[in-house]
Amino acid sequence: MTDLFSDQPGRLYVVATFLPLLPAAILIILGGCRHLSRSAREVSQMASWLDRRLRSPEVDRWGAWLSIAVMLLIAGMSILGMAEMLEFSQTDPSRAWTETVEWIRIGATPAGAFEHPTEGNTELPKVSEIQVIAFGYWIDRTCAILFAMVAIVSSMIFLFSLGYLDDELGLEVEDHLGHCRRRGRLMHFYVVLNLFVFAMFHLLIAVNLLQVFMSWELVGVCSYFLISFYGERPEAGWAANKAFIVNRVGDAGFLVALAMAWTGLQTLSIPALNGILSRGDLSAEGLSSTWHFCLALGLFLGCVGKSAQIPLQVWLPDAMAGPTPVSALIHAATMVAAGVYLIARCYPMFPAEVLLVIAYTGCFTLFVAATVACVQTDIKKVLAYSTVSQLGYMMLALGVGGLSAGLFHLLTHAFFKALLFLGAGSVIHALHHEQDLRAMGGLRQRMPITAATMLVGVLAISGMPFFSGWYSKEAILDRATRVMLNEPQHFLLGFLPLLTAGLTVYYMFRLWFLAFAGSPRHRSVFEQSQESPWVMTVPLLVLSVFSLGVGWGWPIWEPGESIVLHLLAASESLGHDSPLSAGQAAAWLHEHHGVLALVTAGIGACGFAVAYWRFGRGAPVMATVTTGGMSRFLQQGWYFDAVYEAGIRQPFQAFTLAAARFDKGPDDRGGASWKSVDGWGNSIGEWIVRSARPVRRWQTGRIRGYVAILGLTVVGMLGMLAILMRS
Amino acid sequence: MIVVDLSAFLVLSAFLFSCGIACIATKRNAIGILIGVELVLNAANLNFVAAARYLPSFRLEGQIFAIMVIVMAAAEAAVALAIFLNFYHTHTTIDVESASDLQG
Amino acid sequence: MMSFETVMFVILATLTGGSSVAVVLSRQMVRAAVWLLITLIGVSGLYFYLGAEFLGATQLIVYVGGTLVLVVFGVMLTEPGKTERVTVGPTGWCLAGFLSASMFFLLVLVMLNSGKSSSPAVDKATEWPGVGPIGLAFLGLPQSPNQPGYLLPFELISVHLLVVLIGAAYLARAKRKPASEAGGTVVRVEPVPDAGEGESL
Amino acid sequence: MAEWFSSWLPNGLAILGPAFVSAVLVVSFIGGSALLLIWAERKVAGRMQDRLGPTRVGPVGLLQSIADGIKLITKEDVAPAAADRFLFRFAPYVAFCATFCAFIALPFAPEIVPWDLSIGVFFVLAVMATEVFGVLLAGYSSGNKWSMFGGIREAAQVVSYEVPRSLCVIVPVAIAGTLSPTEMAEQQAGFFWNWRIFHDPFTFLAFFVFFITATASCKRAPFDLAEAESELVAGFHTEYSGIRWSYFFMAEYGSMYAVSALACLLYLGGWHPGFLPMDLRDLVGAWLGNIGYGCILVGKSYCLIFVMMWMRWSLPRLRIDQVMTSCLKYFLPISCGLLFGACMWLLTVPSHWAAVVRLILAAASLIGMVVMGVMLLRPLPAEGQHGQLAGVWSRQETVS
Repeated sequence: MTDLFSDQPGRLYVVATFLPLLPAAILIILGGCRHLSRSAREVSQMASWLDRRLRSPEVDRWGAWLSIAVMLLIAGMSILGMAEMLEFSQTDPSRAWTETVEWIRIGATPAGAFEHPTEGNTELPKVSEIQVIAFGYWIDRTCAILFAMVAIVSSMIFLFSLGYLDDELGLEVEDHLGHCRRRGRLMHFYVVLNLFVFAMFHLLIAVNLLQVFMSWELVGVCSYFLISFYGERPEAGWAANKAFIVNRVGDAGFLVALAMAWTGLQTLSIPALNGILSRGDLSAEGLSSTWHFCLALGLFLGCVGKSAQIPLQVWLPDAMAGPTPVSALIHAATMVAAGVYLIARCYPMFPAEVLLVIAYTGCFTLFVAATVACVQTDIKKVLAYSTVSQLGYMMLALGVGGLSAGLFHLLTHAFFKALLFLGAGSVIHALHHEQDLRAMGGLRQRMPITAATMLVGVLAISGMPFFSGWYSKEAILDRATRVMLNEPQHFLLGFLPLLTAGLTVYYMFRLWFLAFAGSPRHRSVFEQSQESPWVMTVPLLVLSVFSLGVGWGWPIWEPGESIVLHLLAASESLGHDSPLSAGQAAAWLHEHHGVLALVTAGIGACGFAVAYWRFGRGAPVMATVTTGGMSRFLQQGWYFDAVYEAGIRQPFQAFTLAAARFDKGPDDRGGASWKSVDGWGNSIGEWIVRSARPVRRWQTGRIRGYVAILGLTVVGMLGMLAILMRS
Repeated sequence: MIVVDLSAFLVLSAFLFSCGIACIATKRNAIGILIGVELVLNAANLNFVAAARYLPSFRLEGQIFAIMVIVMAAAEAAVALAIFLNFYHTHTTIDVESASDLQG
Repeated sequence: MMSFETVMFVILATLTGGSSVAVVLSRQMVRAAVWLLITLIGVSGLYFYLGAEFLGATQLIVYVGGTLVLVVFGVMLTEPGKTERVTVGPTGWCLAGFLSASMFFLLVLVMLNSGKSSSPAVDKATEWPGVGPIGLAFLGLPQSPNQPGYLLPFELISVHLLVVLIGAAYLARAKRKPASEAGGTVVRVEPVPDAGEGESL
Repeated sequence: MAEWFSSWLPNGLAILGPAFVSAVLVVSFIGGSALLLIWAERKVAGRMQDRLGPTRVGPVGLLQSIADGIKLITKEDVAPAAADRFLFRFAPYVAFCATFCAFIALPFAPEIVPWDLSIGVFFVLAVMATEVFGVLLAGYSSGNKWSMFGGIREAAQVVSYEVPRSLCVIVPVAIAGTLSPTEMAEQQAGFFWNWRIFHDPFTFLAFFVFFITATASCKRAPFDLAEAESELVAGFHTEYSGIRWSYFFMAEYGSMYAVSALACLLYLGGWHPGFLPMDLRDLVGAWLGNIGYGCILVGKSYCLIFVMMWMRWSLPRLRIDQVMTSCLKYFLPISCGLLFGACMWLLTVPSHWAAVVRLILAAASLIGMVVMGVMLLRPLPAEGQHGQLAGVWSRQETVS
């Protein structure tokens, strides 16, 4: 099979990208047949036979297994492809497979195309330079590695969601929160999931920004569908809308950047743009540095929207209304990481100033999210805020020039965050949709595997040595502290990450202790919980293995020696070094990196101690949540939602209502008609009618009256004629 | 000794014309108006023929116009009568005063 | 003494004028129609006096034989009830009188002023296009070089007449009145009494 | 005649003089012929019904119509109360004037013609159109329903029959190329096969259609709806009596003569006897020639009038709708067809062929006339079966 792709290995990835569409199409057709046969079952005999066959849950299960099988096939292909890629780019890390086909030809109409050739110029009109948007793929080392990560995580989540959504299999589903009875939607779930995976892969391998933007939107749409999976629940609907709208705000920036790139440089291909923009001065193309700054800022705004950074992070916690595997796949591993991946992909485009902006955004995001996560009571909300915090770390890493550190953290985070979410999912599934930590406690006796795998995840995220989180976080902290020491005015960039590392350990262990340690707080909840089936626990085990071992390298205790980090770092030479990370302080720290490791371990230990002290031994229900002023401030997510609500939505709505009133004019309440546009229109109409009424009276309908008038006018005219002719 | 020439005929047709207008203005009966119209048309015809007689250049056209007018008058009378019949059919009277349905 | 022509003219003129005044003054419609008949015959006589024999004959056959018969038929079919008044009230008469008098006076005034084209004393018997030239002119075969043919008007007017007559026939066809079949009496539509005008013109 | 008068009368009156004389002549002719025709009608009707007709007054009843005339004149002038007096009196004059005017343009002989109009034929048609007005007024003004219905029916019939009649007049006019009756008669000089009737089959048929429609427009014979005794008492002139009634009768007989004279002028060779190759006037001088021609024309007209009377007493009366449908649905298309045929004949058929057809037609009709004459004038068998009428009825028994 490999010789099929021998000459163009990149095509393997293209096939992998389009493969998920196959099960999606099949499921759609199946769903259509089921619907048609159900509605026509009385009418035709064949339809009723088909309906009996299609109605059984087996069909849904069969569809799910098809999707899982396809995902596993893709995972295999991606690993094979990654190996091929690594071997291919062994000598020169920046080598990549790329192939483009002409998609849209926007040719300036050739001069004189429309005048038919006169005798003078017989030769064809000169064709002026045609602008072309090429459609294709560009796969380099980072793309291959991330492609593999997404494939593996997706397949695990596909497998897990079969178990998690087993109650959707039945024909009649009782939705307590949505207060309604409806048909099972598993097939619908898998169709959209496949669609999402296709969009994600396409985003990873896209060569030009327009392709990226298309899959960017498709991913947003799929997240909208999946969040509103439990559509009957009001909060699900609102969350889906919020997510989509906030993403759109970010996409607006992305679109502006796209437009500037096209008008300025007449090309959207990422490698081409990287080549042009990496030179720094654009005087050759007649473009100013502010133009460059705005372009980069636009791109970053798109990523802020998608990766839920500080101004636009409000949608992610609400997105937890969707089913947990969705949160795991989309709102932890893949989609939110797309923003970071895009910046990494177009890293040379970003001037130093924008990188600084990225760094500071990431820094504030990680700190705010961490503080809010500490006071959350809903298990998924805690994980959501921790995701936002970790994304802040990645943005910070990119901001301070640690391209490979950021990407490596993206990779490891994908694994252990997926693990944590799936663990939470299995807990929720076991407790029959109970998500509140205050109701849990002591679950480790009933759900040992979930507890153990969750513990691995918690250790990984809190940066426990020898766990994958430690290697990637160390790489980032190393960069950050170097900046702090090197540029004292940016000390925050170094100090906040260190502080937040401790906070991360605190809220992760708080979660674990509340959920699994101590004695159960709600007897009824505890009674009904039991370990999840194998379909859910196998993915947990696989992911825990990955989140444990992905970061390892030889010698194992040396954080800088992670194999994957080296693979990623090799391609970093492509990007220019950020000024922040150079300087003599960096050199001093290099020798004494051991000092940094000690400092982070100390902070981590403090966090663990506080968490254990408060929750380790099974805290009572009331103690779990402090009700002080500070905690309410944190619970509200630093009042971001309130600010947006009061600052943007309400004034805007007030304005629109006023405009509507102004336009539609006073309803039955009366009021001066001149106030509204309709009023003006109506008043003009009335004025015309009023002025026409006297004229109407002349039309008496009596013919002789008309004749008389006619006669009189003729007499008048003749009189004038006579007078005129008299002279 | 009045010499009979064009102006005499013009005066006569003017007289006919004003009689026609008077008839239209005074008759309440629809057919009275039709008769008035016939008078007016005859006045016009008389002018044509008189002009044809006394102006050599107008010799042929006068008669042709006159014939045209006569034919048109016949057609017009036919249609008018059909309309009056229909009106009589619905209103049982052809008094013009009662035909004021098309008022403003 | 007046020559024979003027005598004939005066006779015919008084005949036509007098009967047209009678048309205006007559109270009953049939009387008006009869006076119109006399007017038309008078006008036909004038045509013969002017030498346009063909036109006189056409006037007789079309106007008197066709149009007037139609008018009389119309009068007979829509016999006004005894109560209905055929003519208008006094104000109507005044207005009509003023209108026609002023019209006549002004027309005469205008004619006399514009009467510069004193007509040459053309002998009545000089060449006067008989039926032949009219027929040829109608068929678009001009006798004198600059004479335009009148074929198109001829065609137009014949088609027009055809269409009008078919339309009139259709319009006046004997309609089965539903009321009459059902034996119901003919409903007389009361005209809406205008509040304002009393005896209007 | 005009020159002769102008010699001794002042110029103004010079025109009036001949006009007056010819008017008197025409009125007297109409009066005389009316009386004669009334007598003839009654005699012919009698003979046809196997009875004698008027015999008492005068040698053969000749004075009978004069006696009637005197009776009518002495009758009291009665008008119905409901009648519209003015119109009632005015109607007969309109009818009579119309017929009288028709004679203005009708020539009796080459020189004996009251007013030789260049559009004589058209003028006759035009004037006869105004006659319908008399009927209408009479019907309307006599105030009773029967006369009203009679008047309207009569008007409808006459107006609609005018159209086919005019078309049949146009056929010979188109062939002759002129509207003046004298010229048309001159063209038919010579032997009887020069008559226009034998010109081509279309004109041959056109004559018969013309004759039928003419009788209809004179309100005679099978089409006499106006005074259909059985239904409308006496039609539009029920209320008339005395001299007014006689005006109507004179109008009727006058228009009968006018129509048949027109037929003779258009189709039957006018004043030419048909067997005299040369011009009569050369033989016996101008005056006698003219009078001779006049007599021939009057004679022919009387023959046609005899045929009308003959039709009257042998054909049943038509219903009003039959009359109208026959006019609109049969006579009109036929006359259009004949006109079209005649024109085509003129355009296409070469002259020698036309002459041959002319001779064939003439011979055929001559033979037809002879045979009919022999049939009619054969002596009837003296005795009839016992108790049966002699004459035609008896012959059928022998046949069966």
